[in-house]
Amino acid sequence: MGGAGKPATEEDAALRWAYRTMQTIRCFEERLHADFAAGKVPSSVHLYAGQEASATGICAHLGEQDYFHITHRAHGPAIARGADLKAIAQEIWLRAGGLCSGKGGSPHLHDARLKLVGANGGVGSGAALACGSALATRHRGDGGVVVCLLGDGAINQGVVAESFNLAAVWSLPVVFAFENNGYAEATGTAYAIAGNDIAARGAAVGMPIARVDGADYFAVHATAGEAIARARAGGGPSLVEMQVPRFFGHYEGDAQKYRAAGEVAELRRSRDCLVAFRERVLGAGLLTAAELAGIDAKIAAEVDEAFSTAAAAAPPAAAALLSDVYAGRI
Amino acid sequence: MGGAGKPATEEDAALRWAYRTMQTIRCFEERLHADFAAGKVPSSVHLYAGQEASATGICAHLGEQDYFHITHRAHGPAIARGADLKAIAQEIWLRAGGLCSGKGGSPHLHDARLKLVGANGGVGSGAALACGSALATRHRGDGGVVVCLLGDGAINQGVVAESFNLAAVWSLPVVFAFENNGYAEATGTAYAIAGNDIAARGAAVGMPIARVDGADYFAVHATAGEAIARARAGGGPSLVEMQVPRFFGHYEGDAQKYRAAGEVAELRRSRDCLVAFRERVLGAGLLTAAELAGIDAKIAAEVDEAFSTAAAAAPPAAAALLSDVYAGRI
Amino acid sequence: MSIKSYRAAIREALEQEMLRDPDVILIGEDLAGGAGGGGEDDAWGGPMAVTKGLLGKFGRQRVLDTPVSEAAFMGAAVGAAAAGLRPVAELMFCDFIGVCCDQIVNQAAKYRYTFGGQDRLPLTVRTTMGAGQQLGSQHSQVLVGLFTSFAGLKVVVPSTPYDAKGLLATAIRDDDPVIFCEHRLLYRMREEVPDGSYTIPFGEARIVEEGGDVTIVALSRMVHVAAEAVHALRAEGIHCTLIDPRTTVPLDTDTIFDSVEATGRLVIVDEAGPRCGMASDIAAIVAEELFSALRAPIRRVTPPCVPVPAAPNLEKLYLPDAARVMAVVRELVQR
Amino acid sequence: MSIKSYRAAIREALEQEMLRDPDVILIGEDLAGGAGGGGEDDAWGGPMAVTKGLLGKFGRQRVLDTPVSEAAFMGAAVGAAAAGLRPVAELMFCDFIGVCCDQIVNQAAKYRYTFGGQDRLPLTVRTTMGAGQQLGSQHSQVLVGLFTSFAGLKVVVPSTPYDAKGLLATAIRDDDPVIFCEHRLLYRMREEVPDGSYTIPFGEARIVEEGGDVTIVALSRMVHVAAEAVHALRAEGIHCTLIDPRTTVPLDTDTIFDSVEATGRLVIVDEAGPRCGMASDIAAIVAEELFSALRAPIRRVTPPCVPVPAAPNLEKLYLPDAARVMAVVRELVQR
Ligand SMILES: Cc1ncc(C[n+]2csc(CCOP(=O)(O)OP(=O)(O)O)c2C)c(N)n1
Ligand SMILES: Cc1ncc(C[n+]2csc(CCOP(=O)(O)OP(=O)(O)O)c2C)c(N)n1
Ligand SMILES: [Mg+2]
Ligand SMILES: [Mg+2]
Repeated sequence: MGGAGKPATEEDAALRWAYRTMQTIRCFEERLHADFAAGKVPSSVHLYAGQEASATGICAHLGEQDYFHITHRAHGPAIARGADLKAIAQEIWLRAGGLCSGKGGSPHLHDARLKLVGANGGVGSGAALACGSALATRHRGDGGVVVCLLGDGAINQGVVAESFNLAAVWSLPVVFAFENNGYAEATGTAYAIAGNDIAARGAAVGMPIARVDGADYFAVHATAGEAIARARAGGGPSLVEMQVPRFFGHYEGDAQKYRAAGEVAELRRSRDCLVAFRERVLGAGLLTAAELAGIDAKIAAEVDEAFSTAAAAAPPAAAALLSDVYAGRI
Repeated sequence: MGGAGKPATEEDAALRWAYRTMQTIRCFEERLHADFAAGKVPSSVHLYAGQEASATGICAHLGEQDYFHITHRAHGPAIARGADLKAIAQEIWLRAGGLCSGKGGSPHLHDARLKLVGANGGVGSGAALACGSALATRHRGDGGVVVCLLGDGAINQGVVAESFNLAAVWSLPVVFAFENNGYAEATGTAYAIAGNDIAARGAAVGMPIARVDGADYFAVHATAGEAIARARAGGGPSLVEMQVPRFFGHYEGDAQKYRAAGEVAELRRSRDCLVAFRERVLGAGLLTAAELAGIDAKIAAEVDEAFSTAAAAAPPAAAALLSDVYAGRI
Repeated sequence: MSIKSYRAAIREALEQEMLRDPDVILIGEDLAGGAGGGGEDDAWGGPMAVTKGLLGKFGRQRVLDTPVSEAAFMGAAVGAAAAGLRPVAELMFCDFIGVCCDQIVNQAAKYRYTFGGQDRLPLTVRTTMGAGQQLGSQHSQVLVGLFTSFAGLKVVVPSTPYDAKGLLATAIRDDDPVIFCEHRLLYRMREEVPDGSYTIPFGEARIVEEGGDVTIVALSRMVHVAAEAVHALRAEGIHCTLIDPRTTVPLDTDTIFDSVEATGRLVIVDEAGPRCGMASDIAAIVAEELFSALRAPIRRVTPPCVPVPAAPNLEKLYLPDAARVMAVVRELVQR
Repeated sequence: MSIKSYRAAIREALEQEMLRDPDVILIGEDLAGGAGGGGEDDAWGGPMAVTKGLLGKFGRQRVLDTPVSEAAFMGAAVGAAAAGLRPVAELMFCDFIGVCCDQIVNQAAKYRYTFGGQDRLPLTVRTTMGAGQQLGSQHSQVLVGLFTSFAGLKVVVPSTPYDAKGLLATAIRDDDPVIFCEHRLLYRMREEVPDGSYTIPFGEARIVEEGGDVTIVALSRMVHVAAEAVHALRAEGIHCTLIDPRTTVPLDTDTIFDSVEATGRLVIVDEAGPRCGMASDIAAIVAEELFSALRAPIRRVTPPCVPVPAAPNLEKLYLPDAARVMAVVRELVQR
């Protein structure tokens, strides 16, 4: 798996998959931003643009048996895991055909078949759930690993600290992958994280840690790969901290006054994972500009189709209000 | 303050206070152990014997404006803070004259006048409350500090991790003082604390940390003194980890099968803070054996009196059931 | 006197209480926002923009932004209250009680009693609640019943700007822990509100409408839903008394009893689920204490027993509306 | 068939379900005890010695001792359930919901619904509750109403060894999150219990006594308090039906309705506080659905609205007892 049918053996296919994935996310989010501004999106959304290399570099390593726990900033990670673009869009539009049948919405994208585990409402709560997925996959002995995405804000939630310790005590195959985008809502990490060092919190329970530029796909790919391989080999949990830029607000509608003037422009200029990726693959002659342009065009069409499908799709049937509370009868 | 009327200026008075405090705790707990075994104690108790140097070495530094947050293993810390022995005993006996009028019981010893803050039911919860005391004393500008006792088990509660961070973010005058007695209930720290390093968790938020032999009164006194002075001077929070022996079970009635054969005997032989204290002060000629024996005898009588007072005291009046729910009318 | 929104009324109460008493401090996430960033300091003024402007007036010593650490900061608020301050802590969504439940229901609620009455705990927890914004199951709950069930807490559910301002002042001056539940859909509601400071006593219900046929008790935003029903029913010749208890602890049973005594019929409209919530609570009290006055079954109008769905059409079906209230009232008067 | 304690019956259900299904695992604090120490491995066998012996039979891979980290291990249990295991997580005291509330009420309860029905969540949370051991305000609560109020959970309150064993087997095999509430004062209760495995369906109340004058619904340990009252009242010529709902979600309203239909009088005996608990819940349901059958006020026998005091004399006053139940019943039959 790993999304969009990547054949993991071929180097350039893998590169193409990575580019396609990141570009799909970017295109999806930019388009969503525009549609939101135009009043076309009927729900609250947190955009992932800028952070694409993180989920993509991780998902490149994940197979069918692996779990990927994501956060409220869900669209990009869901795309990277290979969830259906139309189903994602429909969930954002709160339609019956959405990933969660319109009951969850943008922050709760979840696809059980893909072992893509959606965010629950509490920041950081997923860290504990991830320990449970890890218990299960180890119990089955299927060689699975679990990657749990978390934001910088989550490092200050108690359950995350507890989960670090529990994962280490039980030596679980889980990687806590932090996307440090500098902000939890309107508050900067320099204020909220004493010591301003996410990885150090992991090191305190004896976990291996790594820090990586999350705008560099290749760096993320290498670092996440190492942590995932360690977990898969029975080496227990570890922590990866990725410094990522966030190109939009905390949620759409956020005036972002807490950011310095020009901050986003500068990030877009100097820390765009797609720009870096293109430079690298073109420079090394791995892919051609024409290939990339072809991919871009195809993606634009796909996103277009996903959005128009979603906009036109039917809402959930009234009966859905009462279904899915329990698996059994009650 | 600092309990039992210690005149803080005189060196030997301070020593006498320390000895008297530790010996009072020991005598109280040993006697409680015996009475419990004899079926005379009408409530569940967690004994502090072995850990005396910790609370005593800390309380030696605390004045009227300072807060001392304690845990369910409450008797020793309450005594060290100078709470009335009879009121403590009566609370354990759940009498009207108890520190909490019989409504709290042994784990909840609390004396608001002394800024002795009793444990709430959740392990570790006090860490957050301590941040609040620290906010208040800083708000008043009265130079107060807060010491928060916590057990090794508490290090794995999320709220403790959150409180470390919050205290550091707000630069609060609080010292997190961990009594590592090797066990949380029946589970050893070697299993429960990944990395087996409590202090490292504090260091991860950038707090100064210190590790000290909690069976050595002088070491605790020096180390705690440094942390408290730092907090008082506006230097923010810090963490002190004290290795302490626990001479009895988690609670009275605990068969302690999780301990190695002879473990307690060996601890009593090699890590008894009172033995070490006596050796040191006698060796240095600071106090005489006769003086100590005189203190011991006096304490035995005091504890005796406290216990018999408690046993004979009246239970709360029936009306107490409905009082103290609210401060105001309802 | 001027027209103020529910949001502005709350902000004004905060400001006036902070001016009045230097021991009033605010604690919460992004109350100001902007800490640790390179931009403006009071960048958000609260997740719902309720505290906007207070940073500039009172500074970071009294408007304390926190990390995303509800357990720690709620506990700190409890500790600060016990130590003599009057903290107002903001729990962004009441759903987040999930991560600070211990501090509220075990510590704040039981502090005074457990320690035998030694302390006062003048803590106010401001929180928001309610569905209607497509925020789904974990950002839409109404948990008034949960708070009410724990002895030691007082619970306030203002339905109007006027009440919000006066009740918040009372809450802050109160010496017990108060959970002040703001309904997010009411933030833009506007009405005449005095400019000066005033208080509204706890435990005094507001009679919104008077009528002799049916008594309706409704809470928070449901007061407006019920009011809509009451007005429409009047055109049908059915006259209801509509009571807004305003606080659920203490609960003004006198006002409810007086009305039920007269009407013999009771409908309770609540946005919480049907099990063990305020609708059940009030129904049980009346069925116990005023049985002989009842001429018809006590009816509860609540959402069904399901989590809150995100899709707008489902959410609309989930929420009680005037039509449902009217149907229930009509049925009752036929008995 | 043999005489077994409530504790032993629960242990037997755990063991039999673990033998039956390798995906059943246990998670909790000191379920075995002894980890990380130099002494015995199964040193405690659970804080209440319920899981004693299971470590030896199933090993540390299936009996998972945890640090004092309820939020993490409860979340792990939720995650493991969603991922296909059948975890039984032990929350030592239900009061500790304070530190893992999110995992239970926001995550376990809403997982299936929020994600549109994609998952099953076969999680059982075993917890203990109740006053009577002088443990004070934070180790004595009964929070059945809180659990019941959150749609998505099932809630079990066994009052006897037989019921405990059969209901726990049902809970573990159930595909939804179940909160299984054990009353600590019942652990030593003994009665005949089958040795083999059996299940008791959820939502089927047990009729403990039959009588035509008054219906009493009682939960958990209060079933025994009520039974004592019922027996004593019989000598006075007052005949009561005593119903133990056994599960509050689902709630067997049919059995309650049938009885109230016949008696016209309802008393509910519950150990939780009077506000928003099961007593209110059942009273409200009956006042709504069976009003015309009622001949007298619905009476709730609960503790007063205060935290649980530690002193034994106060705790005794706090708890409902047979005398109080009898007084209420006598008063009702006079109406
Ligand atoms: C327990 C809890 N507290 C607060 C919130 C409100 N909230 C939603 S997102 C967010 C910020 C999270 O920041 P971070 O973890 O850095 O993720 P990011 O949004 O930057 O991706 C907050 C505080 C919440 N959902 N849950
Ligand atoms: C949140 C919570 N979980 C579990 C318990 C049960 N419990 C009471 S004391 C204790 C062990 C605490 O160990 P530690 O912090 O080392 O303190 P010690 O007893 O050794 O002094 C536990 C788990 C509790 N009171 N609160
Ligand atoms: Mg962030
Ligand atoms: Mg310990």
